Amino acid sequence: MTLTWPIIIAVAAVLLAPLVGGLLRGLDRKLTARMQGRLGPPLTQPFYDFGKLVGKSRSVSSRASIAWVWSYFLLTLTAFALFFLGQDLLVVFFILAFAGGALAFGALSARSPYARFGANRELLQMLSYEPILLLAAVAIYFQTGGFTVYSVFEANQPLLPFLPLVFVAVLVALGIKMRKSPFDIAASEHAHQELVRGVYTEYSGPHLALIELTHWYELVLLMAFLALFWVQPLWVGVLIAFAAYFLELWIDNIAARLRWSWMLGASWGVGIGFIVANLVLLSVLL
Amino acid sequence: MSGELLVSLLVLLPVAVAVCCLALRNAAAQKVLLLPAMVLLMVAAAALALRVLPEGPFALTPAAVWDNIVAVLDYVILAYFLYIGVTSRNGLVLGLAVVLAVLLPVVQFGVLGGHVAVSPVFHIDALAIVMCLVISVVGSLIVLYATDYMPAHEAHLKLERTRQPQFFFWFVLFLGVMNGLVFANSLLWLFFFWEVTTLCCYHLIRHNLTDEARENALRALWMNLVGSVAMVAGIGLAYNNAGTISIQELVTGGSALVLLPLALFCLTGFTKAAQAPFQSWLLGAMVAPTPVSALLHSSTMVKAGVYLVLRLAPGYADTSLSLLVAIFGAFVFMVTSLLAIGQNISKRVLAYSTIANLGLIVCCAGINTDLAIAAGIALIIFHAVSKGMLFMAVGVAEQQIGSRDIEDLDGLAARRPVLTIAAVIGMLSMLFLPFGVAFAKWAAIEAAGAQAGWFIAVVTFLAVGSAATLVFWSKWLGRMLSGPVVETKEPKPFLAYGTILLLVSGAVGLSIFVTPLITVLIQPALSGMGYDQAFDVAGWHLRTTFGFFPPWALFLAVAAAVLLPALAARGYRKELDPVYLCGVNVDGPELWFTGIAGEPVQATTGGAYWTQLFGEARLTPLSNWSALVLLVALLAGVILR
Amino acid sequence: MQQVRVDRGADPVISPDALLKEVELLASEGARFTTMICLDLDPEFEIIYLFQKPTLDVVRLRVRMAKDEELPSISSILLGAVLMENEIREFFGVKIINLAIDFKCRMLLSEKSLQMPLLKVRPKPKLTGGGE
Amino acid sequence: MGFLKRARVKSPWILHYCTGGCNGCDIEILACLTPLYDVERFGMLNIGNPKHADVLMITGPVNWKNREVLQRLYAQTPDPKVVIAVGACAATGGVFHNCVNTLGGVDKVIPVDVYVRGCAARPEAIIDGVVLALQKLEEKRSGGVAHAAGAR
Amino acid sequence: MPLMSGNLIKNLFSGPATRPYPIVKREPFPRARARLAYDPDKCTYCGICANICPAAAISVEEDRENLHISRVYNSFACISCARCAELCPQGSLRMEVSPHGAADAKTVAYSASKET
Amino acid sequence: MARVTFPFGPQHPVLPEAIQLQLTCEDERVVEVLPVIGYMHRGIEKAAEANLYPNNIFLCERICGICSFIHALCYCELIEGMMRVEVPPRAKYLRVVWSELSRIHSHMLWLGLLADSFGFESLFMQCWRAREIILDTLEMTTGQRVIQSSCVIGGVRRDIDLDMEPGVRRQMAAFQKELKSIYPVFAKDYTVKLRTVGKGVLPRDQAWSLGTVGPTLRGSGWADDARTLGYAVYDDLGFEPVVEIGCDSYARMMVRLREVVQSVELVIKALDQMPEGDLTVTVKSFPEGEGLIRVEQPRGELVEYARGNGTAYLERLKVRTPTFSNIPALLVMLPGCELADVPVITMSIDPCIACTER
Ligand code: SF4
Ligand code: SF4
Ligand code: SF4
Ligand code: SF4
Ligand code: SF4
Ligand code: SF4
Ligand code: SF4
Ligand code: SF4
Repeated sequence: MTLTWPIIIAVAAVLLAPLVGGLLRGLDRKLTARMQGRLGPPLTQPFYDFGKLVGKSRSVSSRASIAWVWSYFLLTLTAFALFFLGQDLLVVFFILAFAGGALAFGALSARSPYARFGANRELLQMLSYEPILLLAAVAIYFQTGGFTVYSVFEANQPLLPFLPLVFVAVLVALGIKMRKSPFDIAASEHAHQELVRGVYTEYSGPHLALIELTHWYELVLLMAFLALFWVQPLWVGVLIAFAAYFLELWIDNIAARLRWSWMLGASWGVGIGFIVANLVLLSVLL
Repeated sequence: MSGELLVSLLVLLPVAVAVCCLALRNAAAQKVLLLPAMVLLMVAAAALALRVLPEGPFALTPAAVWDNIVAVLDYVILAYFLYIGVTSRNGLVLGLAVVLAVLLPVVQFGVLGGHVAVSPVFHIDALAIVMCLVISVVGSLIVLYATDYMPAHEAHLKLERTRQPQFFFWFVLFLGVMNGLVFANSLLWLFFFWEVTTLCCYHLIRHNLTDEARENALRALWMNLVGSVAMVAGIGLAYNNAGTISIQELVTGGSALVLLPLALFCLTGFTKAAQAPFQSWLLGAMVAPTPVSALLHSSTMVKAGVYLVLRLAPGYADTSLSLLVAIFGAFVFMVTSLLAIGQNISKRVLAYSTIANLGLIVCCAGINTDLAIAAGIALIIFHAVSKGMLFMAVGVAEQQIGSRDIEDLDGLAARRPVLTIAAVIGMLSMLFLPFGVAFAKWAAIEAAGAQAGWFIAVVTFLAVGSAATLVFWSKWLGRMLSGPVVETKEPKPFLAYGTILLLVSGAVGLSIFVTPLITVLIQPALSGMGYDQAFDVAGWHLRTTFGFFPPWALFLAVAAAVLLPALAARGYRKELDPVYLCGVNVDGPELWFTGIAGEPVQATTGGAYWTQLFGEARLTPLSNWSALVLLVALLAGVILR
Repeated sequence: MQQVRVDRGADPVISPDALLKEVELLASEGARFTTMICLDLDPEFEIIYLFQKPTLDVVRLRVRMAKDEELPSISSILLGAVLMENEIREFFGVKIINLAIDFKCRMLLSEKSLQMPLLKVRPKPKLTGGGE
Repeated sequence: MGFLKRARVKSPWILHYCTGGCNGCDIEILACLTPLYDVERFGMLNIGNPKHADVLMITGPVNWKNREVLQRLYAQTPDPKVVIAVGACAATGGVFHNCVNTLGGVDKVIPVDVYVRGCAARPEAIIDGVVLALQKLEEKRSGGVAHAAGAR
Repeated sequence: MPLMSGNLIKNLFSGPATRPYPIVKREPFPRARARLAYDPDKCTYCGICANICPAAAISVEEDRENLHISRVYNSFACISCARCAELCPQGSLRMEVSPHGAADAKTVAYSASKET
Repeated sequence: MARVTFPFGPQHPVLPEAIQLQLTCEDERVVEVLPVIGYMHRGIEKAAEANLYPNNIFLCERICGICSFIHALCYCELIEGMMRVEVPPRAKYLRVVWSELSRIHSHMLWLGLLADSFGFESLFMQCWRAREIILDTLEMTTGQRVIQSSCVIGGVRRDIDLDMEPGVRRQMAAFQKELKSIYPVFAKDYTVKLRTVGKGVLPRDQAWSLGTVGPTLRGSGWADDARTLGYAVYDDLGFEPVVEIGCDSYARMMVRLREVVQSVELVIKALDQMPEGDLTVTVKSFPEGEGLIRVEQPRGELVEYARGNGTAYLERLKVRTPTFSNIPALLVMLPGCELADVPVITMSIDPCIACTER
């Protein structure tokens, strides 16, 4: 592969992702409100929130925290760019794990009980979804013979018909990453929870804006990963990703937030169990 | 210099220095002796590498009389073990020593018929060079570190009579023996060195002579004796089945008949590498002074175990044994990583992490493809550097803070900035891409994923284990980074800090230059073992048949992502705001709040260990039994085939 | 229809010393603590204890005591009483001893509040802090 | 900076704190979040953390124990911020005007920008209060002079 | 788990229940007690309302020097209990259905008798 | 074991009111709980001695804005009982109607907050949306949404006349329809049950001896409800307490859920049976002597004691609110639970701090 096109795509993705991510979050809030019988905020609300946060004065309770929050952003950006450069999926997920670690480090650095509780739960979340993502990459290798994003495009069949259970498992990971019920244990989007937004407790103003921006990137990255399950043609994958997104919102609204132990059990049982079952079936049947 | 000289230097210099140490009672004199000696050892290792790497394996066979000397020494050591068993009234040690005392003559005289000429006795290929470099460089640095550490340690214990001579005797001896071990091609010689490492380890663990130390040393001894028994049995079987006790011949012979001995040797390797269910000896070894832990965990002892498994890998490639070894290794990796989550003693976390990484190396050997073996070798190198350094850092912290509890390391950055930064880099290098250990993990997962069938289990274990690694490192790492500013001066003993910083830069440097490292060291080692090249190193990237890893680009990105914010944050000079405490902060001191009866209460933020899930009480029996079942399956699978 | 007016004469009046024995007796009959009411009948305190029988009936018990007398806490027998005892100590300055949880008169009031606000007759103008 | 300024009025995050009222106003504030009033259409979120808040919605007459808590929450809220006192008792003490342990209003402790009348304040009145508060917020600049916290 | 789904579907299709308050104002209930209206012309400054107000929102003071009685009503303290409206002998007080708007400063309504 | 000690409140998003729990956790397991209260204390009992006794109705209503009507009712019945005033029957029926409407609105509010405490936001919204129907009914009949100010000594101030009655019935029917869509989610949803069943267990005998009241007590199997004492006209309405035997948060939730259903029926029944007649009797005298009354609030039994001396001012007014009796149960239920369950268990007693601290 020549590098010209991937670089153009990656640059475009990096530039467009905030827009797409922000609109997705806006859609999330709008749809959630509608499901709850409310009018909801305008679609552009996330951008207003972002702009407002940028303009606020900051309150810093630990220097290390602000360093790590920037690292969180930049590392996510790295993973994001790598993905859109068509690179190795495992590398992308490892770097993404580094980013998640940075977020946890930032919260742990703050010495606030709430932030630290949040960070510990964030780590538990990572314990839940990391294996799923790694195994999903392996599953993609099973089907395409390569670990790179590029190889998915080179394969001549869509993945979803062969990896349906893997897709379900990835939905679990997506639910955790999107911080949606029943898995929003570390820092729920709804502020009414016992940890006062956990990892984000000690951040304010521009730093919070940065975290929000990173979430947008993360969201777009995960949606793009979901779209990989059907890239022949690509628009089917995009539709599937949107369907999955809607499904997450739906589940968020029909379920209570569960405890971490349940989350771990569910993601390992459903997530890992499904992937393994799918791989076993695949190697038995083909 | 001639190869012979270099080899003898690498083995005998430490022995000689060790004997000198026993004679020198003065700490300063020891330092004066050890510094040049260790530098010499490093130079010798480098010189040997420069000779072997371009020219190919180097063979050496000492005069036949040495075979006899070694045989006699075997019995001397055995007699000593018996003596220990009797005096300590430890049934297990005694029993195993007796078994060994019966088995060894039977094998040596009955099966082997007295004397078997092995040619060559020493076979020094690139893999041996990798090991030798690790032992000589990392090991030597730890020795230098120990020269700073031990006087402080003894001062802390208020010893009247210094026990440093004994300490350094066993300590330095270890390096020579390890070098011998990795050079040996004759299984009998290997066995001899193997026994000496057990002996060194026993003495180092019991160095402090507390009841606990004695007890744990005995545990280490009997567990390693299990391995010795298996090894002797394996030697007998190997000769019986294949007619040779040369490792090279066994491995390249490819005869199905040697599988059982190979399985026994793997078992031996597992005991030495403290794989479950034998992990308790390594955990118990924590009672020894920190340099011992650093040495055991990084470059010697446990590495001998995985070295053996890796060395034999070509011999059992594409067999069910290989698969079972992979599953076993992956399982140990997962379960010990999970166990580490529940630990609050820093050294125990490090120990579990060591066992996990060794499990990963074992697993790599079991996966047994080019990429996997390459990953295994890379892991040996990177793990030795990072883990040795982490132990050293924790040791210094323990001496200066007076605690090895992770809780007490909370906010270490404010008190010991240099040490903290070193430790944090060390941890990051254990944990995240683009650093070497994670790179090896990446390669291992891709290699395992590329195999079908039962390797799905391996991949699953690896994936869960790798997530668990993330958790236990992160929750420790994150807590050290900020704390209440305390105006204390950080004492920085020169050799201790110097060696730590050297290793830190080593960990980072090797990771950055992983491409040359692969070309120079790992590729020759692979071809020496009969594998193909795992990586296409054209350009600045590492390309496998199915994956892609751009180390330099990643380093640039990650360095920018971590260092720039850190520098910027250092510049933030505004006053810090109090943390969120529900509006009841007490003004002034950090983390106090108004509690019951209007009195100030200090908020504490202890770490999370989730012991009801990951505690030893819950997981250890589970893991031991499962590992035992796997081991039985491993042997049974080979026997019943 | 529930009886609202209270006939004072019908209630047993005891001294603080006899309290614990009476309460133990009631507790052994299965009664539980409902509430207590303190009255500042200068120069005395009258404290009305209300207990509930396993039926809906309420049992009343009155303790009369001098203002500087000590009153034993019944929280060791019926833990439910502990908050109310703290409150009475805080609001009236009744010397209740052996509390299961001691809020040290800072349960409801802050150090700047008017102390012992429900006292009708204050011992001396010893008003600490603000208050309206 | 037009967008930033506009964003400020479009995204008020609220910290709601009860300083000792009767809950009447508190449940009405909560009712504002629910489908029938849904203040999220103005971008309002009820965020439980002063460090994230722009608008402090305070109810209750402020009792002595809560006074310092309120001051601290005010200090922990980053600028620019506005304070809305919701309900009669938050404005003047209301029905608790003669209660010994109350201070008689939020403005005795921290500066108040907007008063919402009523006991309990109706959701409509609370929404009016927010709208007025947003106008005041627009006038304030980021990092503007922090008001010296309260009298007494 | 899917028990909530029925409600969500209903909500999605029936549209939001939100009352678009500041834009469209709902007709208040005729009994609503939202605001106290005062007619100074009917008032005799008898002071009953001041005496019985539970929130002390009204005060009536006699200014002997200037020979007039002033009545001060603090709408910020009023709890809309309507007790004064019930008891005012002149019917000069009455509860209105629409609430006060928000205010950024506390002002009181002042009225005074012409003479006493 | 590493411990985390931290304040949970007074300002905390899951707590609508200011109370502080000083929590100590190991990992996420709560090992110690100390309640730190006083953030809502105003000194109402003292002010009640300084107010004219009829004005205390308005003060008592604002002991707590949620069951404000029942507070007023309790105070009025207490004073009426002390002065031996016989209230007209229609007023008694109206008092029941408003009491039960208050109970419905309080329980719906609580169910919503409970849903919120375990992160079920859409359910919270659904409950509060349904609750608005009740608030509308209250505003329509009394003129105010949450603080009705409709009870006075000697009767009530407002009427549900013939014009209004069909409207109320329509509202109740609409509410019943909403309730039907919410009820099964609470009662049967898998995730709701995961978060409530077995959480905060309060065994039957402990529930009694700790002095708990209301749904907290009834969720542990005691048929103890002050409405069976028959104040107002509960004895004519054939009231039976709702009891659950699960002893956990789920049981307490079910008690309240079923009480909502029951209360709707009570309202309709009261409307059916309501006699014609006056709303108030004139009261001239001043309270004298001692009075003690117990009424059932949404959260349990409210005990009020008053002592009058024949003047317009009371000598003492003592209010023992239900939460005051339920807090000790919290100290028993919380230790040993998970941090994530703290909000659920705390909510399960329906803490009412404003009235606890007065
Ligand atoms: S705690 Fe203090 S104020 Fe209370 S009784 Fe004891 S000494 Fe008196
Ligand atoms: S203003 Fe009235 S309703 Fe609001 S909190 Fe104060 S007393 Fe309660
Ligand atoms: S001012 Fe009016 S109410 Fe007051 S005493 Fe005179 S006549 Fe009576
Ligand atoms: S409505 Fe009530 S509070 Fe308002 S002025 Fe009249 S009596 Fe006072
Ligand atoms: S009671 Fe009526 S007439 Fe008398 S002062 Fe008040 S408003 Fe005027
Ligand atoms: S006479 Fe009646 S209405 Fe008038 S002030 Fe006294 S209690 Fe109030
Ligand atoms: S418990 Fe008390 S404060 Fe709470 S609603 Fe009932 S009466 Fe009101
Ligand atoms: S229990 Fe809470 S919500 Fe209910 S009245 Fe009391 S303070 Fe208000």
